[in-house]
Formats: sequence, structure tokens, C-alpha cells
Amino acid sequence: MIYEIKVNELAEEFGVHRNTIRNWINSGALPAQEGPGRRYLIQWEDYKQLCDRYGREPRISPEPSARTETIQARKEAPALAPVRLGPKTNPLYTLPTLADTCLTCGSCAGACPISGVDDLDPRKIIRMAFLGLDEELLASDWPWKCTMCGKCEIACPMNVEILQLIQRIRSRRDRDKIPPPIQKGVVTCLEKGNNLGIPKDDFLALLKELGKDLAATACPGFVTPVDVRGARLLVTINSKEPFVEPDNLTWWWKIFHAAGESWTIPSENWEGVNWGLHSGDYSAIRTVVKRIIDNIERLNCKALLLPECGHAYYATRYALERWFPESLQQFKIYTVFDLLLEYLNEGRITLNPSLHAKLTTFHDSCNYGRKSLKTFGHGYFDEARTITRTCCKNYVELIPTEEENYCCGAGGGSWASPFSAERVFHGRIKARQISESGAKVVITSCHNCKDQLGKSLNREFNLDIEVQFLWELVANSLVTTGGQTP
Amino acid sequence: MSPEPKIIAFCCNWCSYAAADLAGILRLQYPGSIRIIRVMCSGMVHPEMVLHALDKGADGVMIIGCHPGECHYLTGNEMALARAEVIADTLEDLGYASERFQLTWVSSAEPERLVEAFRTMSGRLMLLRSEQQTSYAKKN
Amino acid sequence: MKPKLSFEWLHACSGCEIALLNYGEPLLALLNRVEIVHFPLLMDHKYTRPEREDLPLSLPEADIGLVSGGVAHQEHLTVLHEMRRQCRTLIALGTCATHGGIPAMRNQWSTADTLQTVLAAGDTEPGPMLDEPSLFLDRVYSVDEKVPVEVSLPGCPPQPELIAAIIEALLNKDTVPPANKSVCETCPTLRKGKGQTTIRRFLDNADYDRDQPVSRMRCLLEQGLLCMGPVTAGGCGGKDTPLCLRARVPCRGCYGPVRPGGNQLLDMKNALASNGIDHRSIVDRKSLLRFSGAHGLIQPAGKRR
Amino acid sequence: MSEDTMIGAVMVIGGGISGMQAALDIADSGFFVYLVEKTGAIGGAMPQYNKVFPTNDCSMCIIAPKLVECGRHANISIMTLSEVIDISGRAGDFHVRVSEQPRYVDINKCIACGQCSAQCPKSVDDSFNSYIAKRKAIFIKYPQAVPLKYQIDPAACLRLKDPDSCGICADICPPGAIDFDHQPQKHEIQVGAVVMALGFQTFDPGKAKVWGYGVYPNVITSLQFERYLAPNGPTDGVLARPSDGKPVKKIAFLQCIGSRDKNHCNNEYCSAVCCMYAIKEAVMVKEANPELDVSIFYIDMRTPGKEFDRYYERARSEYGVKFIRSRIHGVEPKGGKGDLRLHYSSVQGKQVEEIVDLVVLSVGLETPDSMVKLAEKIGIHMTPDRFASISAFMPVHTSKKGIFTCGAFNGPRDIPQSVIGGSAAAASAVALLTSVRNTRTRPIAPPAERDVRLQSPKIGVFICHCGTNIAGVIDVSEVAAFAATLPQVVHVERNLFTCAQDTQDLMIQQIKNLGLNRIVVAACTPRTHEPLFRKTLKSAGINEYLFEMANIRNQNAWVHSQDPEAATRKAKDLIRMAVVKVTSLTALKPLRIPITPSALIIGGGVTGMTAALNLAKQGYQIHLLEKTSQLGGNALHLFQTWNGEHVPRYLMGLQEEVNNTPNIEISYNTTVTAVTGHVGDFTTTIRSGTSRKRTIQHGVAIITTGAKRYIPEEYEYGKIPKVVASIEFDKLHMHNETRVANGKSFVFIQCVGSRNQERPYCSKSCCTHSIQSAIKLKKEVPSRQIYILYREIRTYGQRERIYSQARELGIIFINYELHGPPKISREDTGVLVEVWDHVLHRPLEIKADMVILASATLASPEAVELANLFKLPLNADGFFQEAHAKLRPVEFNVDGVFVAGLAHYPKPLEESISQALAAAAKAGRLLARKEIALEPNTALVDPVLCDGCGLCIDTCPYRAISLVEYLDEAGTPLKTVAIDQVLCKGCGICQGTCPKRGVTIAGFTYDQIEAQIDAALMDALPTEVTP
Repeated sequence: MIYEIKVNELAEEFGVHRNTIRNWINSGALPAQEGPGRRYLIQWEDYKQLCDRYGREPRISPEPSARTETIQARKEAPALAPVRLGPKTNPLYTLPTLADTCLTCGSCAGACPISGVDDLDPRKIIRMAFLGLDEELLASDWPWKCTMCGKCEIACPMNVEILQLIQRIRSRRDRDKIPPPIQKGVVTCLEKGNNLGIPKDDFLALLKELGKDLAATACPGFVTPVDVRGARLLVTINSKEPFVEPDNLTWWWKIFHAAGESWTIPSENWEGVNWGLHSGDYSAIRTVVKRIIDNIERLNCKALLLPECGHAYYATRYALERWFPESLQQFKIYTVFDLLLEYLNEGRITLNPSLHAKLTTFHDSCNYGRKSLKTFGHGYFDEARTITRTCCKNYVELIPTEEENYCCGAGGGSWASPFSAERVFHGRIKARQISESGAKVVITSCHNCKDQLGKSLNREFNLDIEVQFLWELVANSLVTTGGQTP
Repeated sequence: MSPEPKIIAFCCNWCSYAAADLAGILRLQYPGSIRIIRVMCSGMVHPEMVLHALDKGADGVMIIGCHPGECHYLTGNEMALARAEVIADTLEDLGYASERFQLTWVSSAEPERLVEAFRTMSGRLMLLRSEQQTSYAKKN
Repeated sequence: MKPKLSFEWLHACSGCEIALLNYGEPLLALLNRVEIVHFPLLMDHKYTRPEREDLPLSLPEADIGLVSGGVAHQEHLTVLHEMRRQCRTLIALGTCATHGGIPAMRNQWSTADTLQTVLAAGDTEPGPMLDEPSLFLDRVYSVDEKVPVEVSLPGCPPQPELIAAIIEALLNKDTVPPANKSVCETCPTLRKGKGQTTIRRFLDNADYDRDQPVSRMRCLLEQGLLCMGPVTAGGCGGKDTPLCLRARVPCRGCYGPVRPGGNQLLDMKNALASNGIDHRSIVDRKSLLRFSGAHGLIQPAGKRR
Repeated sequence: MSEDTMIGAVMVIGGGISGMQAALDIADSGFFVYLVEKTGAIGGAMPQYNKVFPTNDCSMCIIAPKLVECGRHANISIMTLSEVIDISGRAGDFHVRVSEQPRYVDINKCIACGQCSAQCPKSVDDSFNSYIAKRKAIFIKYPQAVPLKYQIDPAACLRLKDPDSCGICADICPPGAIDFDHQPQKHEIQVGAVVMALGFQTFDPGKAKVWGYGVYPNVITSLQFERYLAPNGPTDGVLARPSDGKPVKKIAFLQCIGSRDKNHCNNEYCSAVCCMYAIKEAVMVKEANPELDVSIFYIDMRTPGKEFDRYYERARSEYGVKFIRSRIHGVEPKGGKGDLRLHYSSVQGKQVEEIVDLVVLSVGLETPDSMVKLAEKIGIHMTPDRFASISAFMPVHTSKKGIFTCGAFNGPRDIPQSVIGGSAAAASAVALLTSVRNTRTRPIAPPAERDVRLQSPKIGVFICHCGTNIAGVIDVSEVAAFAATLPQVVHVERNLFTCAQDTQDLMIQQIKNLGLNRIVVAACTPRTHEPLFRKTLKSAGINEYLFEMANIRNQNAWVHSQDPEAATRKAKDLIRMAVVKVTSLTALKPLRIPITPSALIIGGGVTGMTAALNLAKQGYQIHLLEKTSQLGGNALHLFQTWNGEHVPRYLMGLQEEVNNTPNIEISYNTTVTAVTGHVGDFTTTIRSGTSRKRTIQHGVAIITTGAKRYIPEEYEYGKIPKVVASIEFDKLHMHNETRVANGKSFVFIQCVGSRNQERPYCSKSCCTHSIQSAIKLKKEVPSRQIYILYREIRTYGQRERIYSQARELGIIFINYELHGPPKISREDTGVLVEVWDHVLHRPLEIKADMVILASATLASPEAVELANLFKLPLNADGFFQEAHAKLRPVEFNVDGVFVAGLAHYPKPLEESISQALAAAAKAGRLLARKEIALEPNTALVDPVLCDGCGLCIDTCPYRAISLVEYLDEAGTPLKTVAIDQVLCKGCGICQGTCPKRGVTIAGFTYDQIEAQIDAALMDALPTEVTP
């Protein structure tokens, strides 16, 4: 049966942008011929396949009378080999709260933005774990497409620990089957001290260079403090910044400079990123965080600025609380929000709110938001908004927001992994939120979120927005004592 | 269209009257020209009441009692059944069409059946009226 | 001035008039107290009974008028209207007047059919057809269907004592006792229970002991005989046993229904059916209305309204 | 506690439906009742509802009779705005301190004219209309409140805050009832027992922002929906979108809001009523507007009660309500205009997005913290779910002797269970205080009755609007104008709710002032409301039988709603018929007959024994009949109740207590062969085994004949030995039989024989039963694999706890509703069970060592025979049909006969026990009265017409007619018939037989019926005679 479609209708149905549909047609994901009047003719079977791929209920079915509730699933499903249930050997999990207490009520599947992709959703993952289909779970890519955003967990009435289950599935997979970029990142970090293997002298040269430029422009007398023994605050660097966008580093430096902060960057093992969290490699997480602690002891620092990327903050704090609780007594830990608020409250920096007039909103990244609330007892919602609103008067909230906010789609290592179609598909809800809010500027506190929002969704969904880090916004709003902007 | 046929329905307090109430609760609709008279039992209705109603202009008369064996007074509905034959014969003798009288059983839990009985009776009387009108027209 | 009496008879058989004469000696005493101004059967008083309303008819004015017989013909109607005009109180005498009587049994056929079968048809050479068949009414009516009547005295024939009693009562100006009890009121028979299930024809006698009084005999209806007692107005036997029962014969319902609007057929069959007696075992059910065919109770078959 | 120092009074805390029922039963059993109500009027939550399930009656019509009865009862003192501070003392002699908040309106003066509220400038959110409407600072709780007295809300009133501001109401109040310096008062009350009917509050969904309640205006709670639909609600029953008033096209009901949820609240239990009220609300709104698109999103559709499953099936198939098995995680707005977006995963696992106009949150029930504190202060133990902790065997006793509890405070339950609970609590309180019965009650003096025989009829016609039920279809003003023209009608009146207390009092005034001597009420059906109006006539001083109702609602407005003109015409005819009949009605005196103070209880199971014991404690003689040779009935096969209490030990104790209670006489192997007589004086013949028949005289009878287990035909039962029915499995499990002992894998299959074409009802206790067996199996050997294959898991109420416990133990639940029932086949030594998984939509295979079938509970076949003997109705499934599911759940239309336990409907043990106590309360209430009045409309012989023809004698089914000889004044022997007024039931068969109108039934004479016929056909031309 031929199914005639208009591009924007199909885009509306799938919740994606017109460009995405055109990409799917050009890339052959959706075979279609040009029809009269800017329409495309596609076979119903291809349309059905696309629906299956993205877990959509086909809006029209060939036989209008077919009721979806009939036992059509049985006819349609290929002859699946029956699963022989029995006692589980070497089970994936032991605690019942990871799957057993599930009511199969469907709240998680309803909440998850990529529910239905590969015909799987959180409810089915739990069910497969519960019925002992471990091999299939490990073989499936769905756990790797899941961004572990936790939206399913806050929806679950029975408080099933879905994220721990996904984490368990990821850590159980053979290392060579993990999405290559992530595994490579972890291995490089372990061997070379940072994910991208930047040699030490190139790194130090870059720091010095940047320091000189900064001293020449906004912060006279600035010298990049490397290995400064006795500095108060140890700062880690996300290797992506020196590698790709070196001047991003200078935002923090301007702030430290303005606040007169005593801080330092370790010359070695300065990597803040911790992809062990994505690949479920707990020993890697522990090693990277141990290095940070060694640096603090080596440089005798009093406080640590937790790495600013969402997953890095979560992994580092998780590791500190789980394996190095005693170190928490030795030094104070700051999140990006705590530090910036401290500077503001102590008046060490002052911000000029009139610089950013455009309508601005704040995107709560999952790790700083609901996951942090669940694991560490506090979600950084209010702090983020206080800082953002001191910089921009024209503020609007996304709907839903804070604990119920939708994930940008790039978390859990998705930005680096090969499932870009699913990542964009996941981001469609975030794109809708932003376009419905009418915001022109989106502030976030996580690298993956910034890349996904700024680079991928902005173009894919034609959002025409500007995305800034929180500290970028603060840096650009700084009022130096001389009154002139940096 | 001539007005709906006027029907007098003797409903017994325990079954058909209760079913009529239940039909109300379920909002089942039936012709508005039916007038229900509550009697304690279908056995209480003397055949003269049926003739009286027809003489006074009723298009049809119904007696609706409980199903055999379910009468609150044990044998009331059997009496009504026995008398129904008498009524049918007498109607013919007095020149009335015997379709104008109907005895039927309804339990207190069968509102649909009661409403069905009302509707069929009303339909039958409409048919009878049109038959008589055509035969009357043919004659003149 | 003696009260004036006027008699007339319509579709009648003079049985009622003879019943009055059967009153015997006391009739003479009664006659002295009244002045009979018009009595076609007994007094030779020439007058023509016009067949149509417009023809002249004059009857003497009277205090009490007695009319016997039903109304079946235009002539009866004109005479009846005149009687009504002339008499202050009008008495419908006999079951024919009060309920149509035996003649009303022809109501089950239309007047035209009746005339056809009675006069014209038949194997002998055709008799003379009446010139004006249309003067016959469509059926036999009772007197009170045509004119208001003060006193109804059913009976075929009514009991002479009853007639005299009514006239006496009217003379002494006291009210006429209402007769609203059935024949069973004064019937002494024993009632043990309606056991039987069918009605048999009265071809052989009821069972009773000859030398025992009627009061030892079991109720004839309970013996399976169709006794119309329960549905027939009482009074034929005065205060004691009803006439037919004295002869141990089931009542045939000659006094008409107990209540003015009553239907002897319906009441009887209903009572039988309610007692589990197969009412279809009555061979000719119309015979239950043999005395009260008027008031539209007997209709020609096939008429369906 | 010596007998005589006990106090013959009881305090009932909480004036909801359950508290009112307890108060009425206790007061009618001879004890004074203090009904303590926190708010300004009794009625509790029920008056807020528009309709109630499963009968779809309008809620006000159900509660009005009880409200009025409580309001008028001489032995019930309603203490409004009062709360219990603490209770001290012991059973039989409690000392209760009650604090009463000031009403600021003098109850004796206020005539509820409403002037004050009209002028009051201050309006605040009205909690009765759950905050979607406003009310004034001076207000009445709801229009039909009892006591109907205004009150001032101290938080809102300007005058109370600042003495020299406002005060308008006091100035304009006609009787000057308002007094701003009322002070809170303290009361010390001595009572013998306390009944806590504290009720519940609905969950506030505003706490969890995820549903958008309080943020998006089109997200409302089910209670608010109920108020929108109610005719006396803020929008007069018209449903519109709260955001912009536009018509509603698409509605979504979200189930389990504030229930079965550890995440957004801590109510882990199921609130038991939300599924049913959601279906009811969906059906009500679909009925008004069939094109509406209504969907209900649920986890399990829990409709286990009597007639509930049929109600659910009818909503789905006949009304087209869509049921979607998927819990909605949250509600988001779509665009700015108020539309709402629901994103869920369909049963197939596909994403679906629906845009709806209205989201209704089916909020659950919970106990307010204030009540939890009060309970703890009094020393009542509470369950973790914050409900009164009760034992299954003593469902209305709290942990403190002498303090009983009932209603939703015992755990979430619906109105029928609350009414039964109220009666059960009454039975227990009365049993405790039997020795001091009638010591504290005031005698109820019936008002003198005016003799109206000589007066010419002066008729009052009262026409009811019944909210919009009647007025919405019939032009009531035109009908009222017509009624005024009818002969002998001197007064016509229209009211919104004629059955409400205030209108009743108004009627009494009208009757007295205008000297009315005949009343016609044109409203609902006499079957439910005639007794109520008769009592009103009685208290107005005229004979209660000079009354006739015109049924212009059930048999007119409701059934001709599409044809308003015909309905109006018919209403006029019905009123004319009622007026013409009432004109010729005569005053009747009810026949008073003595009551034999003994009860016959048929069925010796737990239900029968409980009722017997309670009535014995109330001091009556009990005859307990048992069909078999052993007491215990179905409970003999049970092992534990839902909360794990050991049944066999309790059963032994019960049997013992029954055996050595002197006034209980037990006869084994006994069946009933014949029943004659009537309430107060039954004579029942019984036969024990082969011995001679015996007769028993008794005043009341309670049917507790229990039910039968369904012997499964499906799933290879009987062919494969390892496939057993649940009760058999209990036995094997109790004795650890080999198949169970070394069984490794067990499969339970639910709904075997229930909820199918043949038996479209739920047997209510099998889910709980199977889950308990599964938990016991799993705890014994944790390595066992246990599967439960179900259609809906119906562990309603606090039973949800064992469902969660089962899942925590790793018991696997598979739903076979979508993909069809499992297939059972033999596989070497075990049993192969093939079923499809409802989440993965894939075939599964389980090799089970044992398959346990949760078989249905059927009506016992003997029920039909017993029903005929007592002339009782059975419902379509063969269970006894109670008089009214909500108003009279344990009674029949036949007075003096009651039903309890499985004979009424399959139910778990503790519900049978509380229904047994309820039946005991109702029976006890009847036996407590020395004599009762019988309906006086029996047959009367008319000496003028009857001549003893005897045709009526044999037709009488009760052999109440006999031939009589007498001598008239002239001495001649005449015959007539005489009718035994007690035996005669007023059926009228004799009237239908008599050929001479010699016998008639009072209230249904020939002339009255003929007059009604004439009135009905007044404007019909006589059938045109075709020549």
C-alpha cells in the first residue's frame, strides 16, 4: 500500500525536525520517491519499519479494522523461540529492588524518551533481567543508547533502581564489545593521564600561552598556576577543552582572577573526565579519582573543584563517598554552583545583569539534578537559577523542569558513542521544550549537554539558540573592580 | 404521525414496578404514552379493570407480573395467567382486537426486558391502528 | 286523586304483564289505590304507534310509568320517548327492559343478517321482505340505554310480589331497597370448596338427597354445574331460596348482572379461571349473556376496534 | 466491672455514612447515642458525591433518609463542631472529654433562611466543593445538611477578627440568631462504649508536582469532577474546561494517584474505591454526552465487589469507555491554551501521545494526621498504612476493649462495606451493654393524630425538582400550575430536594398551618421513599396512609428525557392519578403484633456462628441449623486470613464458645422444609436427618448458607494429578505432602471459572489466597520458582502489602489477559505451562511441579429452595439479592429475614464476619422492640356486597379467608367471608377473583383503580368505534 506523506506532517508525527526527515530520506533510512506537490510516496511497510525503529504506534494501519489490542502481536511476531524460565545462574543482580518489585505498570516506559527504540524500553529491560534473559541484555545495544538520565526512576511508583540495573548490564559486557570511542577514552586516560592523550609538555605550553594572552587582555598580571604547592583550590580540566576549544579554559581563569582565588592545575593527571562511569568500569573510576586525591596531597590543596562536566562531577563525588570517605575529611569539595555562589555571596565577584538581555533559560543536567538529588541528597536547581538570574533578568523556565526535566539526549556517553540517530531522536523532546519556552539563550553546566544542545539539536531542529556554560555566562558578566568589562 | 398509542400498564410492586424504577436509573427510554398503575400483585387486577380501561379510551392494556415461581405472593402471577385467557376471549366477544391486551413477566432485575415489552406493545398497537384505518377507508 | 299508572310494552313478550296479573287477590287491593290510565295489553285503547318521530303520538300523562321489553325498532323508540315525557317516574320492568333479555341474543349478528335469515332466506318460497328494514335499530338496546330510568326491576319474568312491592314503595313515597346482592345471598346450599376442574352441562340432575332440604345439598357450582348464581342479581325467591334452586336446578342468570354495569360472562369465567376451573369447558360461552346482551355486551363477531 | 454500673449510652465519633448507620442501629436497640461530628453538619464525604456505584443512585437520595432519621431521632444527640480530646476509663464506663468550637449561631433560633449568607461580603474557597467554588464566611455545609443551621468560619469572618468591622449578618438575621461572643466549650460525657467512625481524607495530589495539579487548571481531582457533575455543584452539573469554560471533548482518568505509590507519597496500599468511582464518573459523563472520548489509565482494574465486574464490562462494551493498561507517569501542558499532553507506552510497548482537555486524578484515601494522633492518644494501635489495626476475626474491635471502629478508618473501603461496618460496630457495642439496655433512652411519644374522617379532602401536592433529575426534563412550573386546578387540591409547592430534612420540616408546618388532610408527593419511587414521607405525615399529626406518590422521576423524567413534552404531559397525568386516588384513601391503623424474641440462623459456618453469638449476648434465644454434622462451613478449609492470622485456632475457639452458650440451640444435619408466618412470628418446620419434623417459633431469620467451590473443568484438572484446585492445595501444603515438599516450581493460575461468560463476577478472595500460599511456599524454600498467572491482581485495600511482599520475594507475576490463557500439558514427570509474557510479548515455557487453580466460588444450589420457602429473590448468579446494595445491604424486602456471608456474595473471611455482625445488629434492633406494626393495607370484606358465594376462599395463597354464617336482623341465616388480618398479605388475588366487588385491598380498591384509569385517560378520546 502506498502511503503519501508530507515532510512536515511526518516530522510532526515523529516529533523531529523537517531536516531530520529529509536526512532519513536522503540517507535511505526511509526509501521514498518524489510525489506531486512537495509530497513523497513511501511504501507502508517502510513507514511501519520506521515506526518500529522509533517505537511509534503507526498512525494509520492498512486494515483499518485491525484493533491493536487483538492478539495481533502473536501473528505478527516472527516465530520467537519460547523462553524456558527457571532458576537464574550467575544472576545479573541480587537485590529485589533492581527488578523484582516491578509492577509492570508502564510508568517508566511512558517517561523514557527513547522508549520503543529497537522495540525495547526500561520496562522490557527490567522484565528481561527479571526473567533471566541476561545474554540478550548484554548483547543488546539499547542499554548503551540509554543516557541513564533517571527519568524512568523518578516515575516508578515502586522505586525500582533501574539505573543501577543498566549500570550493572554495562559493566558486565566484555570490554571489547563496548562502543569503541568510550573504551578508547577510558584506556587512554588510564595510560596517558587524560582521555585524549595530550602530552604533558604540549599541555603546559598551551597553559602558559593562554596565561600570557589573558594577562595581556582581561587579567593583567595573570600567570597560569601550575603545580602551585599550597594553593587552596585544585582544579581539573576536561581534556576536550585544551584539545578542541582551548580558550574555553579562560572563563574559569577570569573568574578565579576576579575572585582573587588561590588555585592551581596539576601538571599531571589533570583529567576531570571519568568515562569509567559510562562503560561501567568501576576500577577505572577509582583510579582516576585516586589520581585527583594524590594531586591534592602532592600540592597540599585545601579544596577540590569537582570536575564541571555532569558525569565527571557525579563519578568523582560517587567515588569519594564510596571508596575514599576519609579524604572528604581532609579537603572541602565544591561543585561549580557552590563555588560561584560563594564568590557572589562573599562579594568576591560582582556581575552586571544588563549584559544579557535575551530570554534565557537554564537546562538542568541529569547528573547535577535528579541523579544527584537521589544519590547525594541534593539537586542543584535553586543554585543554578540564582546564578543565572543574577546575570540575566529576562528568564523563563522550561516545562517540565528541575527534577522532572527531560535529558538533552547526550548523557551516559552517547555524545561519543556511534548511536547518533537515536541521540538526536532522544533530544527531540528537549528541542520541543526549548522552542515552546521561546528562550534564545540556554545555560547549562555540562559539556555533553552544551555540545548536544549547541551543536546537534540547534541545527537539527533549527532552534536558533545560543548555548553557554554557566561559568561562561558568569565570566562574560564579570564586573572587574575597575568597572570596565573584561 | 398520530400520537403514540395510550397504554395502561398494571405493574406489580415487587417485580415490574421495581424494574420500571431500575429502567429509570439506567435511563432506558420508552414511549411517553405509557401510564403505569402500581398494584400489589398482577393477581390483584380484575379483568373488568382491563375492559374499563379500553372503554375509557386506552389503546392497549398490559399486566406485567413476576416470572412464574417468583411471585412475592406465590401464586398471584398464575392467577393472572389463567385470567389472561378469559380476558382475551371476552375482548373478542366485545369486539375489541385481542392484541390490545398483553400479559408478560418481568423480574425486578430486567429493566431492558420491561422496556422491550413496552416498545413491542406500542409498535403492535400502531400497526393495529393503521390496519384499522386502511380497512375503514377501504369500506367507505 | 289516585296516582295514575301507565303501562307500555316495547320489544316484549307480555310475560311481565302476566307476572303482574299473577299477583293474585292482593292485586285487586292495589288496583283500587291507583288509576290505570293506559295499559295496551289489558285496556282497549285505540291509538296508532307511529313508526317515525315526526308522526303524531299522544299518551296520557301519569305518575308512574312501567315499560317492559327492549328497544329494537324506531317505533319502540318513539313510544318510549313519549312515555318518558308523560310519566314522572319510569320503571323498566323485566330483564328485557333492564338488560336486553333473550331478544338481545340476536345482537351477535347485524340487524340486516338477522332479517335476512329470519324473513327472506329459507327453503320455502321467499316470504315478503319488510318494506322499511332501515327502521330497525342496529341492535337491541335496553331501556336505560335510551332514556333515564328511575327504577330497574329485572327478572324474566320479575317476581309478582317484587313488582307489587316496588309499586307500593313508590306509592308510599319511601325509597326502593337497592338489590345489590347475588342469588347466593339467599341460597342455602353447602359450600365445601371449589374442588372440581371442569364444568359439565346440566344434562342430568345434581346429586342431592330427595328428602333432605335444599340446605343439605352441596352448592351446584361446586358439583361442576354452571350455576350463574354468583354473578346474577338476587331477589327472585324473595327472602328465601331462589326459585330455580328450589327445584334444585342451577340458576340461569335471568335477573341479569349483580351490578348495573356488570358483565355476567366475564365475571363468571374470571371466577372459574381463578379457581383453576377450565373455563373453556363451558360449551357455548355466549350463553352466559343470554339475558344481558344489551349495553353492547354482545357484539357481532368480526367487528374489531 | 459489675453489670449495673455500666452506662447505657454510646458515643459515635464521626458523622459520616458509617457513623450514622452505627448511631441509628444503636439508638434503635435502646441506647442513647452522642454523635460527635467535627464539621458543622453530619453526612461526611457522601453528600459531596453526585452519583454512587454500582446502582448509579444519586448520592443525596441514598443518604437523605439516614440524615433525616438521625436528625429527628429522639435518642441521638448530634454534637457538631466537636472533637474528642481524650477518653479515659474502661469498657462500660468511659469518661470522654469533648471540645466544641463556637458556631456563633444559636441553633435553636436559626431557621436557615440564608439572608445572612446572601449579604455576607467575605467569600472563601469552599472545601465542600473541594475548592472549585466559593462560599461565604457564614455558611451551611451543604443545602441538605443536618442540622440545617448556619455557622461562621472564624478564619474568614471579618467581624470576628476585628470587632468594629462588618457584622452585617447579625443585623439582618430575622430571628437574631447570630452571636459573635460564642466561646469554645468543654463537655465531659459518660458513655458505656465508643465507636470511632473517623472516616478519611482524599490524597492531595498537589504534593507531587509531577501531575501538574494546582499548576494546570484542567488537571482536577475526582472529587472536584464529582462536584462539577453534581446538580447542586458550582456549575449546576454542566461540565466545562476549568481553564477556559470551553466544552470538554476528551477526558483521561489517571488511576492510583496517592495509592500503590512509595515514590510520590508513602501510601503503599490500594485505596480500593478509585477504580469503581472512576468507571462511574466515566459512565455518568458518557451518558450525558456519548461522543465524549473517555479513557481510564490503570495498573489493575480492581472491581471485585457484587455487580462490580458487570458494571466494568458494561462501561467498556456499552458506554465505550476506553481502558488502557498503562500508568501515566506525569502530565505536561500542550501549548498555552490549557490542553494537556499524556505520553505513555501502550500495552504493546509502543509510544502513544494523547492530547486531552481534562485530566481527572483518581485520588486515593488516607487517614488525616489529626486522627492518627487522636487514635494514638486513646491507645488504639494503627497499621503501618495509618489505619486502625483490626483483627480479621474481630473486624470492628480496636486494641482497647469497649472502643469499636468502623468505616474507612479501618482501611480504605466503599460505601456498602462502611454501612455494614457501622451496623457491625453497633452489634458489638449493643452486645457489650445489653444488661443496661433502655436505661438512658427517652421514650418516643407518637404525636396525637387528627381525625379527618369527617372533613372533606384538603390535598397538598408537593412536586420535587430532585436537582435537575426532574426539573431538567419536566416543566415543573407548568405541572404545578396544572396541579392547582385539580379538585380538592388546596396547596401546591415545589422544592429542590423534597426528601431533604428542611423540606420535610417545611411540609410538617404546611400540613399543620393549612390543615391539609391528604398529601401527594410527585418525586421519585415510593419503593424507597414512601416510608420516609409516611413518617413526615405522622409527625405532622395526620394518618400516614393518607398519602400517595406520583413517580415522575424514575418512571417519567428519567425514561422520557428525549421527549420533554410527553414527560410533562405524563407528569400531569401521574399527579392527577395520585390526587384522584388520595381523595378516596381512608386512614388505616397498623396492626400491632408481638415479637417472639428468638432468631433462626440457617448455616453453621463462621458467619452463622458469629451472628448467633452476638444475638445470644444480646439476650435472645437462638436456633442454629447446620446442614452437615459439623460447625465451621467453608472456613474449615482455610489456613490463614489475608494478614496471616491462623484460622483453625480461631475456628476451634468459636465452635467451643457456641457450644457452651446456653441460649444457642444447635441442630446438626438439619434442613428447613417449610416456613409460614411473618416477621415477629415465623413458624419453620425443620427435619434433622431421618427424625420427625419439628417446628420452631422465631421472630427473625438470618440466612448464612455460605457457598460452594467451583470444580474446575479447564486446564487439564482431573487429568493431570499435579494440577490441583486452591483449597485442595491448602490441605496438601498444610500437611507438607510429598508433591509440595519436594516441589521446585509452582504455577498459580487465577480467575479459573470466575469472570467469564457463564459467571461474569469476581470471586474476590482468590488473588489474596493464591499470593499467601505463594509467599508461604517461597519462605519455606527460597530457591523455589513460583509464578502467578493472572488477569488482574485484585489485592484491594491493605492487601496490597502482601502483593508487594510477594514480588520482593521474587515471585513472578505474568498477566495472560492480552495474549490468552496458559496451555497446560504433561511433560515427563512435571507439567508444561505455556504462556505469553505480557511485557515482552514472547512465548514462555515453565516446567511446573505443581499447578494450582484459583477456582471460583459459586452460589450454593440449596439457595434456590430456601429462597422459595422464604420467598426471597436471587440475583442472576444465584446469590441472595439484598434489598439495596447501599441502604440495606443485609436485609430483604421480606421483613425479618437477613443475609450475611458467602450466601450474599463471595467475600474474604473478615468481610463475612462483619456482615454477620451487621445482620445480628439489624435482627437485634427488631427483636429489641416488644411488638411491631404490620402494614395495614390488607383485604377488607364489604358486607353490603359480599354474600358468601365462596369463590374467593380457595384462591387465597395464605388461606386467610374463611366462610362465616351469621343471622341478619330478621334472624335468617346468611353467609359471608372473614379475612384473618395477620395472615393476609394484601396481595389482592381475592379482589381479582370476586365477581361482585365484595372484597378490596385498602389503598387499591376497584373505585380507586378505576379512578386512576379515568384520570390517566382523561384527555384520551374513547376508542373510536369503527362501525
